[in-house]
Amino acid sequence: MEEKRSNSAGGVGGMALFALIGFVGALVVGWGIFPKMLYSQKTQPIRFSHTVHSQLGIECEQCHHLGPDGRFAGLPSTESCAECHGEETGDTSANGKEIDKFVKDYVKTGRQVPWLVYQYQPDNVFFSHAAHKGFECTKCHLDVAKTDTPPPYYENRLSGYSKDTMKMWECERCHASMGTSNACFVCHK
Amino acid sequence: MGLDRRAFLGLVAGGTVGAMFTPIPWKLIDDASIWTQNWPWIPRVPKGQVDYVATTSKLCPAGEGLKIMRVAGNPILAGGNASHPLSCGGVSALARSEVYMLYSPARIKSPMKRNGKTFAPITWEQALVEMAEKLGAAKGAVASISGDNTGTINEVLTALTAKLGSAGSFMMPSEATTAAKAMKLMGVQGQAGYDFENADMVLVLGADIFETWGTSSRNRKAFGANRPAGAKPANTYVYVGPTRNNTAAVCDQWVPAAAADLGVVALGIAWHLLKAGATSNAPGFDTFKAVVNGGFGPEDVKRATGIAPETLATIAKALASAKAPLVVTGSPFGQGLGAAPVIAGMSLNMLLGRINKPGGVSMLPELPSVVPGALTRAAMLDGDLPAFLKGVESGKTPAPKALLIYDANPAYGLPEAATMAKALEKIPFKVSFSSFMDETAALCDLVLPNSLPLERYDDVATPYGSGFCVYSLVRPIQKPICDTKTTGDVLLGLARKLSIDLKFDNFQQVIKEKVASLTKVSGGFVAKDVMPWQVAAGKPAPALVGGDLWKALEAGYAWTMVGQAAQPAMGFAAEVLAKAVKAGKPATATVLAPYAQLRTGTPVTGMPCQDLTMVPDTELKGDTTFIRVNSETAKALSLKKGQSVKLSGAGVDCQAKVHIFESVMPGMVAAPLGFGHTAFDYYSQGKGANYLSLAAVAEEPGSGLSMWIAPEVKIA
Amino acid sequence: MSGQKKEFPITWGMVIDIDKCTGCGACMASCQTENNVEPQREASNKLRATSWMLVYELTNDKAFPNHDIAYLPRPCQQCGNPPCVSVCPVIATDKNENGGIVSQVYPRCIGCRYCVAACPYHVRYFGWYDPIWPEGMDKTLSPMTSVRPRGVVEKCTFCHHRWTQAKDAARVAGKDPENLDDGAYVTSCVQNCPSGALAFGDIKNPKHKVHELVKSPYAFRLLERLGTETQVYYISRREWVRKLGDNYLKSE
Amino acid sequence: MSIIEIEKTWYPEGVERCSLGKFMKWLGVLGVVALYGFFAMLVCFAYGLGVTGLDNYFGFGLWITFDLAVIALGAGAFFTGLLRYIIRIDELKNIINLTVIKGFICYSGAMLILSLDVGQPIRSWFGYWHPNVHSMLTEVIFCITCYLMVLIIEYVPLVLEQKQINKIPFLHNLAHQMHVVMPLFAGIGAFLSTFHQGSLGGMYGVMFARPYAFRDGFFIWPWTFFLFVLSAIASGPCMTVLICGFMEKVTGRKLTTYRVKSLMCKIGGTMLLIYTVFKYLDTWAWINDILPRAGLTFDQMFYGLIYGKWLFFCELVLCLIVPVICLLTPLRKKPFFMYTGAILACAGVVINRYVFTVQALAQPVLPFTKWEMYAPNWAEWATSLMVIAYGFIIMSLSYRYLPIFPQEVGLNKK
Repeated sequence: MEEKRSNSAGGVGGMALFALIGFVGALVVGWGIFPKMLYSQKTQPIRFSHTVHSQLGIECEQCHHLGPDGRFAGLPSTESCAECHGEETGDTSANGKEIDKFVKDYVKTGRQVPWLVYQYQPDNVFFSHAAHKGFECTKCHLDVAKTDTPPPYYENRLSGYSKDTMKMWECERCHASMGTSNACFVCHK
Repeated sequence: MGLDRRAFLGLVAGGTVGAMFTPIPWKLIDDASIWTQNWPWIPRVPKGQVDYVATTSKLCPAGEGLKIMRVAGNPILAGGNASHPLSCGGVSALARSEVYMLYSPARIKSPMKRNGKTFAPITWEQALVEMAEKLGAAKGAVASISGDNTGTINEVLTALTAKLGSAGSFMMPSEATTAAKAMKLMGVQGQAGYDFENADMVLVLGADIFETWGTSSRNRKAFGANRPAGAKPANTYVYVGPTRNNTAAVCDQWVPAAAADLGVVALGIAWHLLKAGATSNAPGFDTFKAVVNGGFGPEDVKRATGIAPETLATIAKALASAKAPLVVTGSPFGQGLGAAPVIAGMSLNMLLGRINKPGGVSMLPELPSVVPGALTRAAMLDGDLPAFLKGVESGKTPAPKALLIYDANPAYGLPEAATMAKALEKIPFKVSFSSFMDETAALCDLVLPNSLPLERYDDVATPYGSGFCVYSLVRPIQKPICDTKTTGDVLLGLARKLSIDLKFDNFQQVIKEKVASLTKVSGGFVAKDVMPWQVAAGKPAPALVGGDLWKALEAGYAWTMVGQAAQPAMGFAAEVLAKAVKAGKPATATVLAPYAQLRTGTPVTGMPCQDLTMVPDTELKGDTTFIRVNSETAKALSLKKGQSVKLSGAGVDCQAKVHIFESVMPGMVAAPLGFGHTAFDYYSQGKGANYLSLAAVAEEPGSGLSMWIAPEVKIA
Repeated sequence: MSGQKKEFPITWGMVIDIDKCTGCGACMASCQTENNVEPQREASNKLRATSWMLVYELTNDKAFPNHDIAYLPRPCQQCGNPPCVSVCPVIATDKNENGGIVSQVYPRCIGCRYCVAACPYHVRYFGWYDPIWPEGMDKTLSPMTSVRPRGVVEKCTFCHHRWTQAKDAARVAGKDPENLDDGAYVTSCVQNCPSGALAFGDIKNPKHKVHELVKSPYAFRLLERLGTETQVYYISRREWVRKLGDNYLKSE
Repeated sequence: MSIIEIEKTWYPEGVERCSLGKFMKWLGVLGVVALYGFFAMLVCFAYGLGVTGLDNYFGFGLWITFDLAVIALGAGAFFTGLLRYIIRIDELKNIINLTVIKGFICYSGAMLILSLDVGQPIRSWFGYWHPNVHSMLTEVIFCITCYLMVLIIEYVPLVLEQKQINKIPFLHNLAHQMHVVMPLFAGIGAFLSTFHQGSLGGMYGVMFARPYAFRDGFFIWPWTFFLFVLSAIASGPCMTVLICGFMEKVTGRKLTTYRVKSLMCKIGGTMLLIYTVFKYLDTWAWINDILPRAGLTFDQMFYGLIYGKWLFFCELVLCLIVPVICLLTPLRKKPFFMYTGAILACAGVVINRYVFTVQALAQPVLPFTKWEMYAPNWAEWATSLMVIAYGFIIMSLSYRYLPIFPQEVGLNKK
């Protein structure tokens, strides 16, 4: 009986100490490690250099433009890339190798490049580029124009979406500030 | 020991509390719920540039022009093409299926050769060699069946058959077969074309013009166009037939009459017209008059059909007083009608002076054929497939050594299924070009899958019922998904192997040539701003700029031509009527009144995957189909609602459940067609029964044509 | 309690001429594929089958030969005062956008089916199982609408995606996306109906055909006396058909 | 000390309990049922609700009926709590514990079923994060979850009073403190519970396009809101008595005095009387106002056998008038009448919840649609049974090890 009480007394102190340790530990894990663990990192199938192309004076709109019906054409097809990169160059420079890889794997096989699009919205979201023409692309998109190597693509291991996919509250905030409707079907389909 | 336990508890407690102040629980809860909208096993929708291309529906007999929506080059949706005269923006449930049927589970993935009970895949080369050898051996006794009423492919098929020594080139029986026979007997050439657009009073004898008869989508558009919603209709439609089917449902009047009595009704109306002084200088008028007055007075008709004299009198008056009356005759289920009723119906048009008039009937000329040695459509339609196969079965006709089956499913789509199957068994070597594993393909020795319409070049030339000559293009808008080939190419390749010269190397050339030939036809034009019926009504036809025709067709416009071929005078063929149309006693036995609907597909397509949803549970419930009788008949046969019954006829039994439906004539048993497939996929297989198999084939006196318009059935 | 009608400058409405409907089912076929509804193997259990657009067979309940039938296509009625919206606990369905189309947001829906219970028109369908397409057929899915996982409620949206497309087209053409021409935006069923029995447009816009049609003496709406204020109108010159649009006491 | 001996030391002070073996058998049986239900539950989660008998006509079925019934009968907890702690009817302390446990069982069970019933359980928290304040169901989600916590808080001290646990000073004090603040929770509980009992009724009353269920009301609350509250607090106490009586039958020991039970029944009966009055008024208004307005007649609300009028009369006569008489007249002194009354009262509420859930949906509002049938299938039955089994298990354990019945010792003195 005696011993038990003393035990409990000391125990309570120890308990508090360990509790503190647990508390701090949790914070470290939660803020430090967890966010990294949540996303898997992927690299683009082809190391496409936007800088090289923009230095050649190619306008963004040449590859990324609106269709006649106002729908965004999105990414250029293998065919349109092949207009310039139709044949293997045999060039041994890093870029040259990458080009040949593209030609070999996609132009020759006629496949489309499975680009990882940082901003793709879920299927259930409708986004009209025509309606947002007034804005700078970089207001929502990563500014890849100045990248020689495309930035890594982070995929949420749980939800499967890109880390850069704009969250609904962000869309809503901007719509609200612009006085645009936030009705469900303005964006959802 | 106690200490440790508590320490641990502390650690856990602290950790838990701490975690609450980190993103872990909250982010996880959020992402988990986001995961539920992105489940990996739920298909993603395709991304890519959207565009629209035009083609024509080949699966649907109505031949609608289509606008196909594509994403990144892949077809997604088939919609109506507003600028196509046979669509005017509308599509049937069947035409809508053109896209997704590309991936139908019933598709045949590659050429196959029978070995024993099953099939083994083979290469196209092997297939050609095999076929060349077998057909070479079968020379002189090669027959062919085509289910395609409108394609130039028939020219290649029949030419090849002829060169191999034809034992007959047949077309699957349809409205066109009957009509062709009737026209032949009336001494005219060409295909009867009905100008609904300009008619203001239409008497429909049997024909399900808004569902299965002819250019049904265009018919409906023409019907609707003159009926502004909620306002007084600018046209009148009267339907005569055994049930209030989809057509009768929207007609201004339904006159119940047995399918067997359509001729009687027509002549009954003729009696009134003649009495009112209608006359004609066409050959055989006097005999006709004699026949009509001889046995088709109001009382005779009443006795035979139960139709009150005043009913027909009113209709006759309405026809006579209408500006542009039109009489159209056909089978309530799209086949099996004799020639006589069509003649009888047509004679009404003659009495009313409706031949080659706006809103009337014109005998549309055939488009020039391009393959040397090919049969004309008229010649093909003249063949009588059921009679032929019955002959083969009974041994009266020698069985052909080889049979080529294109776009046809005779093992399912013909009456007296049992007999026909036996006949097919007697033919040693059978080749099917079907795209789907249908009942016939399952019987064949070689199956050489045809690419689907969206994967091949093909064409649609003046479908039966069209009021004008029309030609539209079917073109490949996607690479074949399976290892299939355009049958046209296969046949031409085969011809080369057998060193038979058919003038063409591939089917696309044939089509190109066909199109080129159209530019030489005078009066032809591309329907863009001016539609053919407007021309029929007197608007000048625009000139055809030859060079652009192919482009125009590719863009989804149709080549059309109005007016009829130069004709010898059309005769009444009264002697045929005298023999075939009898105002006798009404049938005492129970008569089957089948009805067909495009949503259940054709014998060739089977049940389109999406269409089961469209079938009401009064037609199919679980795996049982329903027959429809009215309460009077039900009482007479002591049938209860929902009761399971067995129907017997032509030596075949079919299961069914009973649905009480008052809009069926007494003594009639309405039964849906298009069910009871034994082949195809899980969307078609084992769903209900094939009531067409209950129909026994009889020979029509006077015309000798096979008919099965009003089969008797036993119900137990 | 039954709330008030929600008014919007644009009111998309459908007018269905029952006297022209042959009941062929082309509208249903158009809807299914347009909106990525799976092809259902066993669709004869109508209590489980999903068909945003559904054709009902109406009868005057008389015996032969006085019997008559009519076909009534039934999309979502897009009620001006929707019974389904106020009951949703998570705002997965709402009527808050110009045009008055009742929205249904699948990623928000928790699948409680309260809206299914509240809707007297049975336009709401629940995902009882995950949707399955035959192998390869998912390549023909439309990008305009999303695929629903099991466990959420779905319904006709008047092909809302076609409206957004029409607005985009207008923007590019420099036209006013809020004032579309008649026919610039029509639903899939309306576009493909072979009989032209269906009409669609802005009921409030005098330049649109439906604006006049809804005033027809033969026009009626389903269950008007419940105060749902639907945006789908039916037209029939047959009185018995119009009578079937609502419940009436013997005395009425 | 053998396990048998140790186990004995866990019993409440001075009571007898059946042998451990016997108890284990009892638990075993219940366990089997529960496991079967659990299996059904997993099937539902794995394949979706297609495995149930529900369909697009009957989005609500056995599960919702079960939930509503269970929650109504569980209402004894908050109401008795209210009377005991706020109104201070001291005598009720002898049965309050039982009502708390019953409440806990009913609500946790209902929650379990609800998580099954929603198509996307992982999203259920949306009810909090994206609430639609106009939806009665939102109110239900709020109140039920909150009230479940209250019930837990009320249940915990009972657990802590277990002989062995109570030896730990910290927990002993904790239990004591909690008892002190119990009136507060009783108050909160009463508030929450009243509200969601009401909003459950409101759920149906607001369906203005479903004439069978629709009701006018006061401010935003349809009459069903108040009727559901009344019927719940009427049947709740009766249910408690039934459970108590049942336990006495099973254990063969007296657990409370007849006086207490009788008092509970009197309370229930009184509430039932009030409910009856309003229910009749409501029904009258429904038949003579709501239905005619919708162009429908009373007869059109019934069909065939399962949807026949007999149910209606069962609910409104057999299960209202009769129990009121049994429970509010001297008849109550006779156990037979008291229990019959209690049973009928509870049955009436169950019928009421059933017709509002199923018949309201079966009744065809569109003139060209017809009555449809609904039959729950194995998956729904199994899961519902699981919850019942779960309830029995909790109750058995609590009875065996917790001092629920203050009077037990005294009443069972040899």
